Amino acid sequence: MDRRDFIKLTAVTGTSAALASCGNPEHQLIRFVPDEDITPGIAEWKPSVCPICSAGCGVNVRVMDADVRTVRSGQAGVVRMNVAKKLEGLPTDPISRGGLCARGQAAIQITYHPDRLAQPMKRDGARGSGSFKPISWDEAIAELVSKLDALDDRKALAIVTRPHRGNRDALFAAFAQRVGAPAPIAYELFSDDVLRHANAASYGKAQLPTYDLAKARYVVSFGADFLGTWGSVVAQNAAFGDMRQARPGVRGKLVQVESRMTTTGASADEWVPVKPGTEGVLALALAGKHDIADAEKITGVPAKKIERIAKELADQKPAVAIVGGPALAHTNALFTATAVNELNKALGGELLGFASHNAQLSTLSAQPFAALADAKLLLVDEANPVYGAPKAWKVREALEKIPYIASFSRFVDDTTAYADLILPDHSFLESWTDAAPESGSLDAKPISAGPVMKPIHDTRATADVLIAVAGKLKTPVELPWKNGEELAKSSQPSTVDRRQANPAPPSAGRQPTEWTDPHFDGAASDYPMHFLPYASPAFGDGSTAHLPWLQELPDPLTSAMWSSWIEINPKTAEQMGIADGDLVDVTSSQGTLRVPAVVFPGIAPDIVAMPVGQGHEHYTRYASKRGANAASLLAPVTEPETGTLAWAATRVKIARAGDADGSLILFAGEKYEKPHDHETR
Amino acid sequence: MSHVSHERLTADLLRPLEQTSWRFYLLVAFLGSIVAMGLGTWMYQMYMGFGMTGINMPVYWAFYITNFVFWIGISHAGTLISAILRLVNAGWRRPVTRCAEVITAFALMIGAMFPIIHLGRPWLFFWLMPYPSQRLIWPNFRSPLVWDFFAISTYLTGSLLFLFLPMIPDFALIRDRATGIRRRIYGVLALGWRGTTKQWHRLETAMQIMAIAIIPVAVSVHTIVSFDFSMAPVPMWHSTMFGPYFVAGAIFSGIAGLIIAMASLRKFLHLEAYLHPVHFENLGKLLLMMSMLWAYFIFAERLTTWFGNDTGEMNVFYVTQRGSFSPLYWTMVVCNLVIPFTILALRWLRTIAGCVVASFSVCIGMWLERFLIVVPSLSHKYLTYSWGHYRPQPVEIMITIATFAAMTLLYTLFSKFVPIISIWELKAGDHPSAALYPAPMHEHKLGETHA
Amino acid sequence: MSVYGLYDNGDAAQLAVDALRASGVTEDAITVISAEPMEDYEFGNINRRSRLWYIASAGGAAGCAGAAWLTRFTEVAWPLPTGNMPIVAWWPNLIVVFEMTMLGAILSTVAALVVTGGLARRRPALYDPAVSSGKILVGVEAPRDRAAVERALISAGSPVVSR
Amino acid sequence: MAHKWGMAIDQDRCTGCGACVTACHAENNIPTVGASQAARGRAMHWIRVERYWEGEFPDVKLKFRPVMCQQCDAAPCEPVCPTYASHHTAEGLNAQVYNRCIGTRYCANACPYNVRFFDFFNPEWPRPLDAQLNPDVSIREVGVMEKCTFCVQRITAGEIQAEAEKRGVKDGEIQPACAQSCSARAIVFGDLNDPESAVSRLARQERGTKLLEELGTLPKITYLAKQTQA
Repeated sequence: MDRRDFIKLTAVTGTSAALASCGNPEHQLIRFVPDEDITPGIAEWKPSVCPICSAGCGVNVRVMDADVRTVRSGQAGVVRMNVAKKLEGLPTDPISRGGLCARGQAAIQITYHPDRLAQPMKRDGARGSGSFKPISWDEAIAELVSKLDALDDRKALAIVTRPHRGNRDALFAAFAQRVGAPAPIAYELFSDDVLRHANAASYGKAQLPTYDLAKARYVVSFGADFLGTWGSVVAQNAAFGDMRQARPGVRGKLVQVESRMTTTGASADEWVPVKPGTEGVLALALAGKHDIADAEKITGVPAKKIERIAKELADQKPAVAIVGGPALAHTNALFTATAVNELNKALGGELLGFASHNAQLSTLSAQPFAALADAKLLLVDEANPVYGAPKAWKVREALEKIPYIASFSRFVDDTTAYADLILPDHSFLESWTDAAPESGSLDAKPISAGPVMKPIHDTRATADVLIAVAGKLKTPVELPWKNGEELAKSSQPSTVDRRQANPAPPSAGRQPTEWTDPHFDGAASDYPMHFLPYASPAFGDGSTAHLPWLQELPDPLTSAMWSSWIEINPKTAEQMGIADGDLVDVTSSQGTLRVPAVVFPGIAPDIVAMPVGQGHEHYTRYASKRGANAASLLAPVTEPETGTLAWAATRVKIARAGDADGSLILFAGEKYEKPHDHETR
Repeated sequence: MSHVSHERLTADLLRPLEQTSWRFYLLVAFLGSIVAMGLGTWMYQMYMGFGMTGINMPVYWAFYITNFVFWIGISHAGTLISAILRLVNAGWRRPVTRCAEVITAFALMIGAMFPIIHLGRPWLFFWLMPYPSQRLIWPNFRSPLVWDFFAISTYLTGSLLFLFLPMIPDFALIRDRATGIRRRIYGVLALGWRGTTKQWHRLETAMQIMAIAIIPVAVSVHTIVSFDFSMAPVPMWHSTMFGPYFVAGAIFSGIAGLIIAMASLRKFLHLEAYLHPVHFENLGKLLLMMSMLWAYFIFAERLTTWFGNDTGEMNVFYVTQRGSFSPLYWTMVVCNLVIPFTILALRWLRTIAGCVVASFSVCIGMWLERFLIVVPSLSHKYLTYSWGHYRPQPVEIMITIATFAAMTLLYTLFSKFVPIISIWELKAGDHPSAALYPAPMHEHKLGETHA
Repeated sequence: MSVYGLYDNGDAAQLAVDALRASGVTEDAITVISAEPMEDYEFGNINRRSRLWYIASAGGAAGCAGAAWLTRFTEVAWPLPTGNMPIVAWWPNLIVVFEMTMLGAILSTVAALVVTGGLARRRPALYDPAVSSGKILVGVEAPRDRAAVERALISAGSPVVSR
Repeated sequence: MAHKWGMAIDQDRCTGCGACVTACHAENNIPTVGASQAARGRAMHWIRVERYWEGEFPDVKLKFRPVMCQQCDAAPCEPVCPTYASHHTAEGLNAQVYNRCIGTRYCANACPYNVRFFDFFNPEWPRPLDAQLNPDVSIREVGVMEKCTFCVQRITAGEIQAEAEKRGVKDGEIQPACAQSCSARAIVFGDLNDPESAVSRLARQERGTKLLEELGTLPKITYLAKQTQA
C-alpha cells in the first residue's frame, strides 16, 4: 500500500480527515529533521499580543507539536515542529483578563492561512491584477534598496501605515525621519481622533478614556458600540458583565443613544434612537446645559424621556457617559465629543480616567492622501486605503501613478495588489510583537512578547527588513534598534516626534459646546436616507475579512454569514416591497452599490446601515469579490477642525433592484421568538 | 366464475407464462434502465457524500423517509386485505388475494431499502441487526429504528411465506404441464406437491394460522413506523394517535395501490373474465370508507392542535395550514378526500376507470401526507432561531422515481413467471350442487354482493 | 406397488372412495389426489385433524421467550444508560418480544406444514400428472388385497392403473 | 463523589459578541463549510448565540441566548439511537461516539434544541490550516453526527491532572472553550454535585430557568434571565 492509499484510508476511517484534505503529490514530500525542542503531545502555554485591533489584549497561546508543510531552503517538505493551536486571553493581562473576542481568537488563522504569502513576491502582471511571482529575499531587499537610492529627493518617499500599533508606528516614523522622508500617513477608517482632540482640550490628554464600568450604576453611551466594535472591547465587556451582575443588589443600568441598534444597544436596558449627529445636544440637555424642549426638536427624543434619564443620572451615581462610533463621525463631531465631556464633568467623572500611555495623534488633514500625488516611491504597511478610503480621495489613481510601491503585507489585499514588490512579514506568532494599550484598564502598560513558534514560511519580520534596508543604503542609515526584538522591548513611542502632526488644540475663540448642525453630503431631496456604515463585529474595518472562522461567524444581530447587506427599517421595507435577501440599489453622490437587504427592526425609517468589511477586490480565496464595500459610497466629508473623516455624514437613496439571489446567507430562521403571536386562529 | 370452464381458466391464467410479446421486453428494458439509473444515483450519492441531498440542519429527514413510510404503507394492501378476506371467507377474494399479496412483498422490499439509503454511512447499515457489532455492543432495543428492523423483517418473512404457500399447488400444475428446464424449476418450487386431501387440509389450516398471525403483525408494522415519529418530542409528531392514524393511512394507500395493480393486470393480461367490475366496486367502497376514515383522523389531529393552541405545535400548524407548505397541504386534502369521495360516493362514477382515477389521486395525496408529516415539523421545531427550509435535490428525486419503476418492474416480472391469479383457489371457488356439501362450507359468492 | 383410478368429477371419486371402504380398505390407506381442495365431498374431509395449531402456539411461545431473553441479556451485557430509562426497559422490549412471538408462530407453522404435509420429499409417491388436468385420483398404496381394490375402483367407473 | 458537570448562562451578562462561537471552532476542530454549504443550512456551530427581536421601532428590544447541547439528564437524543452512539456517561454527559454513528440523524430530530450537526461531506482544512487542529479532539468523517461535548477533552485532562496531584478538581479549574473565552463571564461551568461551586450557586438563583423545561428533558444548563430596569 503506497502512501497515497494510506492517506485515503486514514481519511476514510476519519482518524485524519485533515490529511485527506491535501492534494495528490504526497509521495514527493520529504520529511525534515524535527525540531529538537518539541515534547510530543504535551501542550505549553506562551504569552503573546493580539494584533487585530489597537486594544492590545495580552493573549495566551497553546503550543503543541504538529506536522507542518513548509519550504526549507527551496525544498518543500514536512517538518514536525511546535505550532500555535489556540489563542486565549492572558488571565494576568489587565486588558483581556483571560477573555478574548471572536476576532482575536480567529487571529491564529492569519498564521495558517492557505493564501498567506510564503516568500517575497515581485509583480508579474498588470497593477491591481494581483499576479506575482516569487523571488528571493536577497533580490527583494536589493531591489528595494536600489529603488530608494534611485530617489533624487527622499521627500518623494511616502509611507502609508495604520495608527496605534505600538512600536510599529515608531519603527516607520523613525525610518521616515532618518531617511528624510515625510512622516508616515497613518490612516484608519473608523478613527477616534476627534475624541482624542476633544479630550486633549477637556482633560489635556489626547487619548481615549478608560471607563470604570464595573463600579457604574448608570451608563449613557452616545453611539459608542463599546461592547462590540469600539474601544477596548474585551476589557469593556468584562467590566460590563460585572456592572450588571457582580454586585449583590446593585445592577448598573445602560442607556444606549444611537440611530441604529448595535450589539451594545441590544444589551442596553434602554435604547434611545436619535437623529444622526444630534447626540451632543442630548448630552448637553442631560447635563442641564441645553433647553430640553429644544433638544426634543433637534434630537427627536421625547422631552419626558430626556427629563427622566437626566433625573436617573442625577440619582444613580456613580454614572458615566461614553461617546464614540457614528456619533463622532459627523461634521459636528468635535462639538458632540466636547458636549459629552461636559456631561461627564457634570456627573462628577470619577469613573473616567486615562491609562498611562504616550499620547499620539496621527497625521490628519482633509486630504490625508494628497501627499501621494507627487510620491515616487511608496511603502505600505498593514494599511489598505484602496479599500478603506473614500473614492473621492483617489487613492487608487494615485497608486497607479506612483512609479514603485513596496508592501509588507502577508496577503495580497486591495492595496498590495498595486505593489511592485511584497516583502511579507511574519505572523505575530512567529515574531516579536508589542502593544501600547491606550485604554481599557488604568493599569495597562505597554507589553511585548517573543515569538511563540518558528516561522512556517520564508517570511521576515518587517522591523528586521527595514533595519537591513536602511543599513544597505548608499549612505547607510542607523535605526534606533538592532532588530525586531529590541524594537518590541523598547517602550519609546515618545521618541517619535509627532508634534508637527498635531493640529492646534481647538481655538479658544469659538465655544466648542455651541450646538452646530451636522452637515451631510447629498441633498435630502435627492438622497432621502442617511447612510450609516458601521464596523462589522467580525471584520472590523475589513482587515479580518480573510479569516474563514469570521466569515462563517453569524452576525450577532442579523445572523448573516459570508455576506454583506443593507439594513432597512421594516416599515420602509414594506413600503418599497423589500423582503430579506431582495437586492437593493444604494446610491450616494459617489456611486451605487447593489446589495441584499436585511429587514432590521432596530433602525429608524429614514436610515439605512451597512457593515464595512466585505467587498474586497483582492483578499484571499475567502474574501475576494465577496459582497460590496460600504466605504466606496462614502463622500469625502470631514470634521473641519481635526480633519477626521465624517463617515456617517453621507446621504443615499435606495431602490429595489430585484428578488433575492441567494447572496444573503442567514443562519437564523426567524427574527422573533413567537412569530405567530399576532395571528388569529 | 362458474361461467368459465376449468380448462379455459387454466389456459387463460397460464398464457402470460407461456407466450411473450415484444411489448414485455420493451417494458422491462425501459423500467430496468430507470431502476439502474436509480441505483447509479445512490452510488453517486455515497461516493460524493450525503450532502448531495437537500437534507440540512434542521431538516434531517425528508424525501427518503417519506418514501419509506409511503412504500411501507402501500405494502399494507396485500397481505392485510387478503388475510382479512380469507378469514371472513369472502368468495370474491379468490381472484384478488395473490395480486394483492405480491404488492406487499415488493413494496416492503422497496420500502425497507430507504432506511439504508438515507443513512449517513450506509456501508455500516448491518449494525442495526441484532448481533454484537462494534466493540461487541448489541443494538439499542429502546430505539424505534431497531423496532423497525424486527417489525419489517417479521412482516416481510410472513408476507413472503403467506404469498408462497398458496402458490405451491399452482407450481405443481405448471410443473405437470411444462417440459424441460421449466419443468425442473417449477418442480423444485412445487416442493413435490401432489394434492392429497391431507396436503390440502394442512395447507388451508396453515393459511388460516398465517392469516391470523399476519394481521396483528401488519398492524404493528405501521404502528412502529409511526413510532419513529411519535417517540420524538417534535411538535405534531409526539402524538398518541399516530399509530392508528398511520395504519389507516397505510391501508388507504394500499387499497389504492391494489386497485391500480388489478386494473392494469385486467387490461394488459386480458383477465376481464376473472377481475370483474364488481371487484373494483367492492374495493372502491373500501377505498371510500378509508378516505372518510383518513378525513376523520386528520380532522381529529388538526382540531386537537388548534384547540390546544400549544405554541410549538401551532408553529407547525400555521406553516402547513397557511404558510409555505399550504399549497401542498391543500393538494393533499383534495387528493385524499375531495376527489376519491366524489368519485366513489356516486355509483355511476364508481366504474373501473373511476376507481383507478381515485386511486392515483389517493397515492399522490398519501405521499404528500407523509411528506407533510416529516418536513414541516422538522423545519419548525421549538427554537424559532433554528428554523430551516428544505429543497429536494436531483439525487433524491431520481431515486424516488426509480422506486416506482422498480415496483412496476418487479410486478411485471412476477406476473410473467407466476400465475397472478391463484388457479386452484379460483377452481375451488365454484361448487357443484349446493345440496352436496355441508352448511359451514357456504361462502359469500361473487355477484351476491348486490343481487 | 400401488393401484389407483382417475375420475372425472367429485361424485365419481366419492363412489370410488365409498367402494374402497366397502371392500375393507382402512381410511388412512386411501389416497385421494385432486387439483383443488374437495371439502364439498365427504371424502374431502378424510383426516382433517392436525396438530398445526398447537405447533404454531408452541413456536410463538418459543419466539416470545427467546425475545425476552435476548433483549434483557443484551441490555445487561453492556449496560449503557440512555434518556434516563432503566437499563432493562420492558416497554420498548415488549415490541421486540411481540414481533419475535409472531415470527416464531409463522415459521413453526410453515415448518410443520412442510413436514406433516409430506412436502419437499425425495421418494417417488403415488401421483399422476393427469390430476393437473382436472382428474381426481383415488388409489391405495401397496394394497393387501389388490383384486378387491381394483374391483372397487372399477365399480366406480374407471380403468385401473397400477405401478 | 462522581461529578455532574453543568453550566449557567447569564443572559444579563451576555452581549452576543460571538467569542464563544469562534472559541468552540478553534477548540473542537469544527470545519467551516463555506458559503455555498452555509447557504444550504449546513453551517456548523456547536454553540450559537440566538437573537430574538421584540417590539417595533422605536421601542425595540433584543435578546441574546447562547444555545449549545443542554446535556440533558433525560435526553431525547439518546434512546432513539440504534447503535448507542449517543448515550449517557457516568458523569451525566451526552456522549456522542463518532465511530459508532451510522448517521440515521434520528438523534438530531429528537433533539428539541436543534444543537446536533451532521457531516454532509468530509471536512477540509486547506493547508496549512490543518496545523491548527486540536490533537485532543477527533475529526469527524462524512455521515456522522456531532455536537457540543462540554469540551470533554478538557474535562478529562483536568480530572487526570487532579488525580495525578492526588486532589479533587478545583471549582473553575476546568473550563470549556466557550466559558473560558467569554469576557463578560456570562458562561460559568462547574460541578453541580458540589453545592458550593459557582455554577451550583448560580443555578439556585431565582432568575434561573431551563430551556424548554416543559419538555422534561432535565437540561444541565441553567439560563439566568435578563433583568430589565426602568
